[in-house]
Amino acid sequence: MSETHIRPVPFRGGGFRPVAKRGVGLIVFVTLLALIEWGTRTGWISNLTLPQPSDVAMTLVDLARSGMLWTHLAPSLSRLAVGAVLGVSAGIGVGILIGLFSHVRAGLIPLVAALFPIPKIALLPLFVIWFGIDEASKYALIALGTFTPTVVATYGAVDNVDRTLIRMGQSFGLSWLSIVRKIVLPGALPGILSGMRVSIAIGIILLVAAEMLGAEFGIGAYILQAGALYDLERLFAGVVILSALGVLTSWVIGRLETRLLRWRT
Amino acid sequence: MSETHIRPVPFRGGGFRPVAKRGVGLIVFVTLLALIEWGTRTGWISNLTLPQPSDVAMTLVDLARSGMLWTHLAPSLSRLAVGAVLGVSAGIGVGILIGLFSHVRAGLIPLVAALFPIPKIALLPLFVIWFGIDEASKYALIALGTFTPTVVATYGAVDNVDRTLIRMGQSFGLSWLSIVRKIVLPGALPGILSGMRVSIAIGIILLVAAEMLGAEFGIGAYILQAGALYDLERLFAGVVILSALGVLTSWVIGRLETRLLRWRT
Amino acid sequence: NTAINVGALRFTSHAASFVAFERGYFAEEGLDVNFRFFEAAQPMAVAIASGDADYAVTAISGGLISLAEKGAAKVIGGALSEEPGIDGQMILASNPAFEAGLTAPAMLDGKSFAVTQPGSSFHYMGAKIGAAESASLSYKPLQKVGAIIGAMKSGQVDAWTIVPHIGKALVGGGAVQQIGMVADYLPDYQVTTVFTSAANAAKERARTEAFLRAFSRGADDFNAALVDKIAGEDGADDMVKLIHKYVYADQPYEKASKSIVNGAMRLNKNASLNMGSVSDQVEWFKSEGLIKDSITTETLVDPSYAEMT
Amino acid sequence: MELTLEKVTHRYGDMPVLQDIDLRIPTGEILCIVGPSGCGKSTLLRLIGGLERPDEGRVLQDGAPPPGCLNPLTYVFQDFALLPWRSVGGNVTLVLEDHRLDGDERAAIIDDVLARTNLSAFRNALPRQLSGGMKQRVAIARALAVNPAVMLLDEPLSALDAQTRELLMEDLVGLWARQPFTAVYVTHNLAEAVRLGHRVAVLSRRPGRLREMLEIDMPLDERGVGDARLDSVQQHLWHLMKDEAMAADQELLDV
Amino acid sequence: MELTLEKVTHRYGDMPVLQDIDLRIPTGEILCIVGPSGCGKSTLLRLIGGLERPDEGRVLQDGAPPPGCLNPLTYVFQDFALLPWRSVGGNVTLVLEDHRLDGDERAAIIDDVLARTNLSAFRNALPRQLSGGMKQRVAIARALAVNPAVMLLDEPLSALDAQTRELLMEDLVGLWARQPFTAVYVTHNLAEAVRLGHRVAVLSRRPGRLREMLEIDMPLDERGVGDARLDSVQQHLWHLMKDEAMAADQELLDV
Ligand SMILES: Nc1ncnc2c1ncn2[C@@H]1O[C@H](COP(=O)(O)OP(=O)(O)OP(=O)(O)O)[C@@H](O)[C@H]1O
Ligand SMILES: Nc1ncnc2c1ncn2[C@@H]1O[C@H](COP(=O)(O)OP(=O)(O)OP(=O)(O)O)[C@@H](O)[C@H]1O
Ligand SMILES: [Mg+2]
Ligand SMILES: [Mg+2]
Repeated sequence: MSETHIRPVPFRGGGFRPVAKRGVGLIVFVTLLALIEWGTRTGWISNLTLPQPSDVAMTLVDLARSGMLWTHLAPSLSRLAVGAVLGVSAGIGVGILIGLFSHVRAGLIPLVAALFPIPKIALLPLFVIWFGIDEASKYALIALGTFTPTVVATYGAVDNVDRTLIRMGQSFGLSWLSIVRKIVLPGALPGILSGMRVSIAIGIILLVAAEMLGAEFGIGAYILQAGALYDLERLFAGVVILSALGVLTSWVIGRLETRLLRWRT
Repeated sequence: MSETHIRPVPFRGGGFRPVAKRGVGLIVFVTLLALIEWGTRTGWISNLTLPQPSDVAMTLVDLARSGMLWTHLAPSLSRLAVGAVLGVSAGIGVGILIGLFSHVRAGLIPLVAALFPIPKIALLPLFVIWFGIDEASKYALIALGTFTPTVVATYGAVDNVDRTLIRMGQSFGLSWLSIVRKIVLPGALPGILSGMRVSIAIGIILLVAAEMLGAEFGIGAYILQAGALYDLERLFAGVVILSALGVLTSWVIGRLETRLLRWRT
Repeated sequence: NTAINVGALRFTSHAASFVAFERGYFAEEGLDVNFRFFEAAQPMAVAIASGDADYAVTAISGGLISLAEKGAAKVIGGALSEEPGIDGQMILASNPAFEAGLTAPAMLDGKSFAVTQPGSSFHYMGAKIGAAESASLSYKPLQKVGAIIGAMKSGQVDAWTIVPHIGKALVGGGAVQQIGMVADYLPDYQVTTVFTSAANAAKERARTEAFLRAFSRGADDFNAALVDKIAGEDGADDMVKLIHKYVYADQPYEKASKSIVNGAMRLNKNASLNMGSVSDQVEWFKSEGLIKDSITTETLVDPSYAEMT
Repeated sequence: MELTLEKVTHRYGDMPVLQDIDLRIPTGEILCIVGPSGCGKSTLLRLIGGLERPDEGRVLQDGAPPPGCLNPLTYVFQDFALLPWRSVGGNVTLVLEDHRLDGDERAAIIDDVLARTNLSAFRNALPRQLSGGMKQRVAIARALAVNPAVMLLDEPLSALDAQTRELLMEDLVGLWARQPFTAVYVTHNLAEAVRLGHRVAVLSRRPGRLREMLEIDMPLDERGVGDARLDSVQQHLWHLMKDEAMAADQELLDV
Repeated sequence: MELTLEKVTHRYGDMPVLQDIDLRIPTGEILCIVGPSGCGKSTLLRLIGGLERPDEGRVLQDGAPPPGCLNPLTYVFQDFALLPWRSVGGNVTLVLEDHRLDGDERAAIIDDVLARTNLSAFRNALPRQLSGGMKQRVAIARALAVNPAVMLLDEPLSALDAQTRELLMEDLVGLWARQPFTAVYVTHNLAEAVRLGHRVAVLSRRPGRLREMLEIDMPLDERGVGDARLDSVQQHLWHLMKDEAMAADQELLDV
């Protein structure tokens, strides 16, 4: 009788811990592309709506073969690099000042908050007057676009540095500069890096806006030109390049994080 | 002799806790405006570089008086509202699915990552074909722009929900739906709200891009027209309106946070 | 030799500069010309103001007038103009609108009309045609010619005006229908003008005159070869080949030459400027509230360089 | 209702965490489990409560849960696991919401458990307003609300300061004295184990095996600070474990 | 070097936290400070070490710090306060970097303090690889490296589990036995206080006042678990504090 009552304890745990499986992502991608390919080939998707993925791939191959890929990529990359380096480094500098000094904080936070929602394309005509139509205005636009999010991320990161570590530094009589260099900056690094992810994504997005201004070559100019001609293959080829660029820089920052932040759990 | 050795323990704490003082921000703002006003009046700043702040203010006043402010603001606000509601709610939905199900996560995260760095203005010509030149394409553009950051913020928030709370729910035999509704969603709310801050800022920025397409009225259209006419007063008036809109929505979300998240320390 | 920057769009209407450069007319005047190419007219006007370009050719737009009002730019001569009898800008209707009865400009009332931006030359033409037919139009700003073409093809806007080399290709492909000519409504329309910075106009007289002389020689060659067709087949071919270096360079010659020939419109002789058309345009901008009321043609034009007709 | 563990073995990846654990949890007694850091105590508790499945062996329940029992195996967690967005009352209600109870029943249960844990006055307070001790009292009230057959407590006092720990230990003894419950009580703290355990199971270092089982047959409410017999049991336990505790402490975690 | 507190009073905003504290910290002794939660113990320690300025009264130091002392008043924190991005060695070096020492001197100091805390083998480990007990040993090594005149310890063991706490208490006793140091040791744990304190100061609830000062004249290394005399002191302390501890626990925090 009692034997019939003996039974294993029911299991009720597990779940709520989704894991990303690499393969599935690829499969979804490939399926999606295959579907579009099939749709465009059969005409079920009109060629005004989407280009044939294989045509886009061909366009990319041609672009690479003819060397034009590099012709367009090189100026864009250098604009992105110079602009982002300027914007991010200024942003980190200002962010740290905001994080450390009450007066700077009080003066600049409202300014940055007001600057943040200004669409950079709206300022394009001004940028021509301020910086000319050459590279300077492109650098400036990308720098401005990356500056504000970097500032916000950086001062947030400085604010989040564990105050007990700072009190520890003071209690051992470390100088102000030592505390900033050895405690505040390394402690803010994770936040700064994750802010950089967003900033650089914004930088890539702004490439197109920047190259609205008198750029003959560049991925943004290529896309704009394709858009003007309603050449969907080239338009998508350009978009694929930008998207790849975004995924790539995000991956690079990921590598940087694992390298610089090995100390994190 | 020993008396001379008695002295107070030196103070070495304090600092590293900057506080924002409201007044200072205002002073910085006013000083900056005054400086520009003075510069433009004396001609030390050319009227090609910056407009006179007082003229911008006058333009704003005229705009408000003539009722044109509302004519431009109303369509922009409705575009922002409809687009953001669509994008944010779809983003929250997809983000929660990604946060809960392994397969959805595996399939969609790479897609979202690839979508993120695509500049939405590049897709404008497509949007015309897909959604026409009327309101639909504007809603779609803003929805797409707010969608990706919301997804990323939401699944991050779901991932960050304290797993011990979920295990607690399971250990008390709560149903799956109860756990999601009563533990996962409220736990993810802070992260979702702070993601919304960013999403809506992006939505505001995209207003200009959205109104590039066949919009007669709207703040973005107003700014674009002013840019085309190189009418700096109106350009800046529009920018001020967008910036104020950004600061305002951020404030509204802040209020929402203090209201909904009273339980936070 | 003095080095100057000349702003240009890769359009046939900018051919005078290309010809003057290729045939050495600029060099003969002692000018080292360096072309700066733009995607659109508006940034080119701003670039003149910022000093990134010295001379350029563009339509009279609200932006140009605003810059003139700020003392940054001056119109010094005329370039492209409409002339009855020569294929000029076309009035187009989208296929669905055409089928629904928009077969002539007289039927434009209540239709939508595509423009790049409010205050652009498209807007002016639409307004003038509308006024003549007493039709009320709704204007759809679409920023880019490419976007407008997309919208016309998919029938999302009803009507548009465009230069002949684009219009003829579209009509030829059956994508849109031609319903009239701009010249019928604006017979002496001064489409584009030569302009420079106010500083150049005031202080660099010798250089500016040299530029205009060379430019006019280029215009004469162009008119002779492609508009009046008095230079013979070979002359026309040479001219097309010359222009092809700059315009449609990424297309094969056969295809490009058709577009170039199609796009040939009269360039004003000796850069003379049709003041009547200019003041009509300025008045229209004022009436639309796009520019300040205090602006007059004197603000815009420096009449001391070219003949004002 | 009694629980029995038969040759329970568990691994995480390649790392064996528990090895051949045989254990009986008799009704109405508190079984304390002590062992060095990382020896698998929490894992064992998760296996007992069905939150994890053993790789080998079985966890069996014998007999039906008592009538009125809503959740036979109920946890109390080290870090309280209170929903911060619900009040004290709301946190207790949470575990009743998925059961079909009418409003009066529910209210009666809540009133009862809040009274038993001296929380009636704090019904509308949010967790953030409570001290650690009060939070853990809420968690205990919540566990009592489902009238469990076996309570599973995972270091319930180790997030509290020493004085609060002392107070809560007295509360637990009081609760047990009024109405004895069955419990498995995992702890690092030998003083707690000898104060609260009817039996104390000592686990070895990872992979955790059952090293010893001590019985302490002194009524809970007669135990107190400075009792010589308890002190000697505690010293015996410390003797057993000191070397392993040192070794566990010195281990590098390779995260 | 001796420290003296004269009528120290402190407030945060309108809330008085400490009231008229008079205290002498004699050389070579460990002074334990116990009191209920939130009574101002940590504040008092911050005032003593110069991290905060008293609103009223004075904290005085009498006499010069001993030769070779790099930082007379040195803290050990409850949560270790190790820089996670520096290795064990790097965390100790940190506090020497701002002082003019030549490389050999610095190396000698580091070798010495790591040896005294049994950390020599962990010199290159990062904090995240260490158990809590090892982390606190690193913090102690760091404090020893500056050869302090007075060590200020704020609940140094309360983030550790009971067994590790026991081990570290033995370590501290060993360190003191080899080379007596002056210390102010704040704790909640009465067992710790009677094991480590030459004198025990009892603070009242907030605003903290000095309620009692007990002297325990038994050598540190003779004290141990289950000693009857210590047990009675501990019970006396618990008796003194229990009501206040309960009241402190029941308080609503209005954050
Ligand atoms: N979900 C998991 N996945 C992988 N390893 C785990 C998991 N949970 C625990 N472990 C590992 O299993 C071992 C035992 O963990 P467990 O938490 O059961 O020990 P414990 O005795 O409760 O430790 P503590 O005294 O620190 O609470 C540890 O080495 C831990 O790192
Ligand atoms: N920087 C501060 N600003 C405002 N109030 C503070 C500050 N630091 C501490 N307090 C308050 O002062 C009181 C005493 O704090 P303190 O940390 O000194 O107490 P404690 O005895 O160390 O408490 P515990 O036992 O919890 O460590 C508490 O009510 C605390 O909330
Ligand atoms: Mg555990
Ligand atoms: Mg404290």
